[in-house]
Amino acid sequence: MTDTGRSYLHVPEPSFRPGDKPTFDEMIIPQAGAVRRPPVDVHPDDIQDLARTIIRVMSSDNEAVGEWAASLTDEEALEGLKDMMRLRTMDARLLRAQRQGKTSFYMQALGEEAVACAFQKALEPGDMNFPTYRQQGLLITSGYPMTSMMNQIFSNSQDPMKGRQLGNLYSSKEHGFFSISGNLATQFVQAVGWAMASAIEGNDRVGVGWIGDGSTAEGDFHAGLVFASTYQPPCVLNIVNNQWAISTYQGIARGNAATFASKGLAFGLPSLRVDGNDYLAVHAVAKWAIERARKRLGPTLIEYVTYREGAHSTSDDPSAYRPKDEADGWPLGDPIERLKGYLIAKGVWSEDRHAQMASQIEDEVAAAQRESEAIGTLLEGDKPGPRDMFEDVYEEMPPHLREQFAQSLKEAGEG
Amino acid sequence: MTDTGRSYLHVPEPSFRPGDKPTFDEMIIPQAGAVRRPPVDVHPDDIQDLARTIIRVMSSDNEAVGEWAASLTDEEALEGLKDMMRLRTMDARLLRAQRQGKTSFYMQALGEEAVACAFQKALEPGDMNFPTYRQQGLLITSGYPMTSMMNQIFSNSQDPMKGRQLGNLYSSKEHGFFSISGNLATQFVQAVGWAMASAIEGNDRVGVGWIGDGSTAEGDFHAGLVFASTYQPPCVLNIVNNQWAISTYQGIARGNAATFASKGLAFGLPSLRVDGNDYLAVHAVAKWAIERARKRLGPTLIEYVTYREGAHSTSDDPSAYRPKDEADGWPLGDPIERLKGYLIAKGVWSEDRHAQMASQIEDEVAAAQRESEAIGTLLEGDKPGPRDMFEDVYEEMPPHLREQFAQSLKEAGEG
Amino acid sequence: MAKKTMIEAIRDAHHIAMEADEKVVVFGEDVGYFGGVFRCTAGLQEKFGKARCFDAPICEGGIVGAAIGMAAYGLRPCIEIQFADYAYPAYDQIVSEAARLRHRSGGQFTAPMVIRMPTGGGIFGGQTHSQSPEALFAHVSGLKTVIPSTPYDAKGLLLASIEDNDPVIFLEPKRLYNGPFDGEHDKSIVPWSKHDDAEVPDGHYTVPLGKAKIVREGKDVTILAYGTMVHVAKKTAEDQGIDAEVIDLRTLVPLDTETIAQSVQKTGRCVVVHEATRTCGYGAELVSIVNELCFWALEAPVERVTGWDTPYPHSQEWDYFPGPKRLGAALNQIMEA
Amino acid sequence: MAKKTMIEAIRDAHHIAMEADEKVVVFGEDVGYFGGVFRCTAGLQEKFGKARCFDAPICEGGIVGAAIGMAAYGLRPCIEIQFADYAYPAYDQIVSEAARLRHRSGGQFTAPMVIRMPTGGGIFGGQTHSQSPEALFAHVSGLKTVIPSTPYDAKGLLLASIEDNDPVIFLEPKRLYNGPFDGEHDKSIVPWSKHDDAEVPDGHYTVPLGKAKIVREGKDVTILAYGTMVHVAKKTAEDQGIDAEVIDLRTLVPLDTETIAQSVQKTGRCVVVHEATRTCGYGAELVSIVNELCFWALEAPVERVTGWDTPYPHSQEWDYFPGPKRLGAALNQIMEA
Ligand SMILES: Cc1ncc(C[n+]2csc(CCOP(=O)(O)OP(=O)(O)O)c2C)c(N)n1
Ligand SMILES: Cc1ncc(C[n+]2csc(CCOP(=O)(O)OP(=O)(O)O)c2C)c(N)n1
Ligand SMILES: [Mg+2]
Ligand SMILES: [Mg+2]
Repeated sequence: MTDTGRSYLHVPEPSFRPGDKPTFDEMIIPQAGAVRRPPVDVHPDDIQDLARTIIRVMSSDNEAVGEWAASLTDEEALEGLKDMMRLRTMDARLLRAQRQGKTSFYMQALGEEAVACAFQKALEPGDMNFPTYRQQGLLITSGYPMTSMMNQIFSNSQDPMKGRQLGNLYSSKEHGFFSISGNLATQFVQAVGWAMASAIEGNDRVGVGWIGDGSTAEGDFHAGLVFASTYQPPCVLNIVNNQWAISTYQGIARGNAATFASKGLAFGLPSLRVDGNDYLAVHAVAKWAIERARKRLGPTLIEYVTYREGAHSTSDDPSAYRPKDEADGWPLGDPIERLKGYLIAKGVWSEDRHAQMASQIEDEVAAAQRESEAIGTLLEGDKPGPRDMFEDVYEEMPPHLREQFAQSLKEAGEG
Repeated sequence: MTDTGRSYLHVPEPSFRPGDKPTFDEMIIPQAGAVRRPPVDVHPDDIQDLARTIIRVMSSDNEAVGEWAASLTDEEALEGLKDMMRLRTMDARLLRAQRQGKTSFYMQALGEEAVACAFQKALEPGDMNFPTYRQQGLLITSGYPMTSMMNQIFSNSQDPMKGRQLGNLYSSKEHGFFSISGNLATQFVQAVGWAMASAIEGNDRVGVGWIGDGSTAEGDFHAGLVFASTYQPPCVLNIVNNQWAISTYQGIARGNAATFASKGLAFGLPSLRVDGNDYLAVHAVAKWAIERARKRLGPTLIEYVTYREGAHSTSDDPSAYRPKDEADGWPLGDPIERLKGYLIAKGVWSEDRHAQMASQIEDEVAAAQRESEAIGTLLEGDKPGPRDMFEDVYEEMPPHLREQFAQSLKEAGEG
Repeated sequence: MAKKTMIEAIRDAHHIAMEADEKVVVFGEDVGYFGGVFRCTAGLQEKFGKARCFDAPICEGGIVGAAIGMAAYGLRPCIEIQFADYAYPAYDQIVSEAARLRHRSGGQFTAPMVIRMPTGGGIFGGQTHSQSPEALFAHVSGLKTVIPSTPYDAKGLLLASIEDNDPVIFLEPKRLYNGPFDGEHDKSIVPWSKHDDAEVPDGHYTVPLGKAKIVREGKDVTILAYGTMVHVAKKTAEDQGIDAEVIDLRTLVPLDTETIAQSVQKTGRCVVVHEATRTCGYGAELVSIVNELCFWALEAPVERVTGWDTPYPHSQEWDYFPGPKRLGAALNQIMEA
Repeated sequence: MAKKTMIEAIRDAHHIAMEADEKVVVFGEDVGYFGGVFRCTAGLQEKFGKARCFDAPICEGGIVGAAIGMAAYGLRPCIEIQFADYAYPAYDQIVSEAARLRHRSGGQFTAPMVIRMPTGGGIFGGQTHSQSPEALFAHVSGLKTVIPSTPYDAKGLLLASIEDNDPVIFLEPKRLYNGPFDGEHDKSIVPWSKHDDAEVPDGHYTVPLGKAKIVREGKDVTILAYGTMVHVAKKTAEDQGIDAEVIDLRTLVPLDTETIAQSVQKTGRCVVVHEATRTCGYGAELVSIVNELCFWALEAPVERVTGWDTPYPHSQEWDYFPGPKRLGAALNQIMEA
């Protein structure tokens, strides 16, 4: 073996780039129902295979099959369908609003609605999510008012974040939704710390960490797993693998690992991989992990296999780095279509009722938007002011901030 | 399941604390020779078991057995014995020198000499270690002059680090020994970056990362594994598990993971666990991993199971946190005694020759120390000065440093 | 001569540096195939191959750490941190490692590398896409800190930084990427395509590190500025009809104290401006230096015009940003003193 | 009243805080069974159990991140970073998370927590056991930064910090842990056991954050100091027979500008001292504030006496350390101006 002078750095590449005809033939997708459901007190070593497969419930015949089926009643599944539709409708409208200049920036969850919506359905009041910017489904499902979300998107005077945060970086303590950070991965270990507090206090509240496939490369992901593994607090750690991190495909963060879920094996954590576009499967796995946590059996790591159908954000155009029609070939389908198909097949839903609900939701979301826009949008109407910028830096405004606040009022001609 | 208000945070504890009678009965130690030696181009998935066992070569009968045996000639093994003895002798003398106030601080490698000494023996010129402070064995083995080490320990005018660094934080580019940082774990990913450069340049030089069991908790450990897994550069990543991180036993960093080596499985890296007190086993495994790297087959993670026999540093007193006699029970024995026993059993060494060599080494080290002390020690003799502090902050001293330098000379009465 | 935006100028510098020296490698989040979220590295992977320009995992600590290893090997990494706000996870690698390597190894190992990062606000990016952390780098010995205000300087300073043998923090004011900005957010601006400072010569040239530039001569007051604030300063001086001398520092460490001192000795008055948070900002250092060098010439206290000591807000962006109004008020005050 | 070392005072504060409020939890590297490498948390695990005082993995980012989660839950973590030099891996969690949480969540979530860390040099610790990074925290809005100089203050400030509802960076000058230190490294020192400032009352008391203390009254020049340098300042003033007023700032953010301004208005002269690297150090902020508040009263430029802009060296420790000689020269110079 001698030096060749020729580079041999291995740089992983997605199989397809713009201009290529994308397929997902290489993806190994087990049949729905094929993967067993172990008891919640199983030893992590005995389910290592679950980190390398995909747990699925809804079959191609629109049936719920296997040991993970039946975690929800039909009514609950219907609520889930509605949650996802509301989310998608809201995303679409706010995307348009951004194009109209009513907000600076927006990020949608298109194609991955099932993950957050179904997970939240398995939580209880008192539990706490530490979400990323693509989990607005948690808020929708937990009943956070859509107008509050929009008030934040439009940064108007009713914005609960008082104009301080980007629109998508929501927070609602009441709804178990921790304030989102713009810095990736930081909150993964905070979720573990929150759950440690639950254990220290002898409570049964569950902390939930969320992270994207790309962000698992951050050191804070590791920190979260180390602390979870060591202190075994009641938490669930969720990796949303939507295949992309802006323009970077998941292979850059995953490297030579088989799956993201398998990262948990290095920490002795039960690690599961689930079809993220299968509402029923997401819910069933979430319920399993939450039950483990609540029974004080320790943390679980879950990878949700899904696909980011839209652009990363309104600042992004994915046609520059992936085939335009890649989404069409995504083999796990669309979460709304699949749940709808299941409910229709079951005879508790119909195309007509679906269409009717869609238009109801459209009205509902439009009404919320009107209400919110009437208050104000980024550049028009009632807005947060300098006081909102100076408050809450500390519990009490210290002298130097009081002075700067006074100066800012003078600058604004109000001093 | 209801809140009890009673804490249930799991805080791992070592089995024994001061006052307890320590045993290592729970440790599973395979027979020497029991673990197979796969071909270097094996698929990582096919050797996952090697991350959970212990590769051993020297049997209790002092024989080298199994597929990992015979990587060294008798002469080489004898050199290894001598390296370890020199290291231990130097450590002991410098420990005393610290107590005599000739240096501020010292860290010995007592009980874990085989790890660095045997690993270095498998490297070639042009390769580069990114060591921690307990790998002085690399320098000893690669022929770095002992007086240079001592000059640094004594911070005298011949200190190659010019008084800037703590004594143990050596650096020798020539000897493939990267400058040690006082901040833990940072260099693990630097080693990977160095190896990436080797790949980019089309060279076959191997980068070697070193880290302690406790330090694997740092985010930079994760960063190193992510980059190694993704870019598959020619590197070997070494975890020295000496059971302790100052007062903290390895279970706090390891958590619920089976072993430290198994961390590599989450990244699709071949991950091996080896008896760190078995010079022959360490060398054989090192050789295997270095061959893989040099053949462009990618990185390997290795855990060395050893025991920190002494205090963490001269600032530490382990009797406060572990049984005084814990070291006596360490089941993997002493690396020097074991290699000596093997060589004697093989008929190429004897107690007499050993005693003779020990006294030769004592003389050699004492001579080096005299030479070095004659130049100066921390508070006496020839010392680095302010100029050495101001130089090398940048390639050229910028104006503000020139000014400060001038001021410092004035302060010292030389300006 | 062709006019270029700051992005085009930076891209140009990359191409020239990589062509001239095959040791130059470029990596960072989204910089490979896509060419960076701000497009500063577009075309590099195609031209120089994946081994010299590639995507990195989202791990700033790893990006900087790996670059240090490469630099120690003998390469010259020029890496991108997607936003300066995301340099914090790499802070330890930057300040404890890159900045210290030459010194602590007795000169055996060095870390010639450039860490590029978009800095500053004015794009409604909220608190994690708007910060100006220059003081956090300037405080660290062993680092050089550079910040251009024009396409011409961006190219010349970047080339000088890549050729420098010390680690350089290269802050790119993102509000200037696609056009200059004088702080009047509600008015339209002359685009770079019509702007004099956008004349960027083809081929190789450098702007030396450590040399400030007087971008407007004046007799009555000295304004010390860098990055976006250079344009705000020029505009404010013009609008208010104040005979201000505006100095674009260009390099914060090492600092061109000579140019500063000469100017303040002449004018007797000085205002320091930056977008960053006020307390312990780089402005404090400038005030100290002016006082140390020019105290006896000062006819009024040196004023600081800065962002407030709050997180960078989203919708109150223009209440936070130290625009012509804030600077104008300070200029008036100092001229009256 | 009992005399205590600074370590004993800090330990005492921990015991009192944990007894008074079961929400207070303590963790960090080696702080559990062993009680910390400097013994500041000795006895806590035994008394309060492993759920309230425990060892953490060597992962400063995780330690701070977990503490933020706990604080958001409703606990009051008081955590130890083993050396201030090792806060950098946690820097992102500190500045982007703990410091921002209250503001960015519209006040919904808060991070009441104390991050303790030994700071400063003087113990032959070399560059990674000696740094003084206070400026890197003071620049960050949302953090409070505290640094005691005596056992009495250490206990009172630590209790006040634990009871504070904002994140507090609590810097403990490690050279003062076991005895005061006036910078005369080659002479022996009065130990805390014989020192007035070591009188530490039993039981609960607080020293309020944001209040400086005049530790020596004087008319001719004001010395602004904190931590170890307070003792150096007092000693130097005495030795040189200069009628200096020495102010111990105690809290860097929020800063007691009133006490500072009053003093400098009176003395007309000011010297600022710290051990940290000079450029962009906290001293620059102090110089700026004094100039802003007292310019017209100043009879000489404010002087900075600081560590050099080099890494903290090992064997040249006393060439680096701003001891009585460096401060004395500055005092002489300013008195002559
Ligand atoms: C620390 C940090 N680094 C970089 C960024 C810039 N950034 C924002 S989103 C993103 C991609 C994240 O990808 P992934 O984790 O897969 O989440 P997804 O967007 O797919 O939901 C990047 C790099 C950031 N916000 N924070
Ligand atoms: C970033 C950082 N955090 C903390 C420390 C303090 N420290 C020095 S050595 C040590 C223990 C390291 O244990 P381990 O990694 O097991 O290595 P060992 O000492 O056993 O060889 C600690 C906590 C440090 N040097 N750097
Ligand atoms: Mg993603
Ligand atoms: Mg160890």
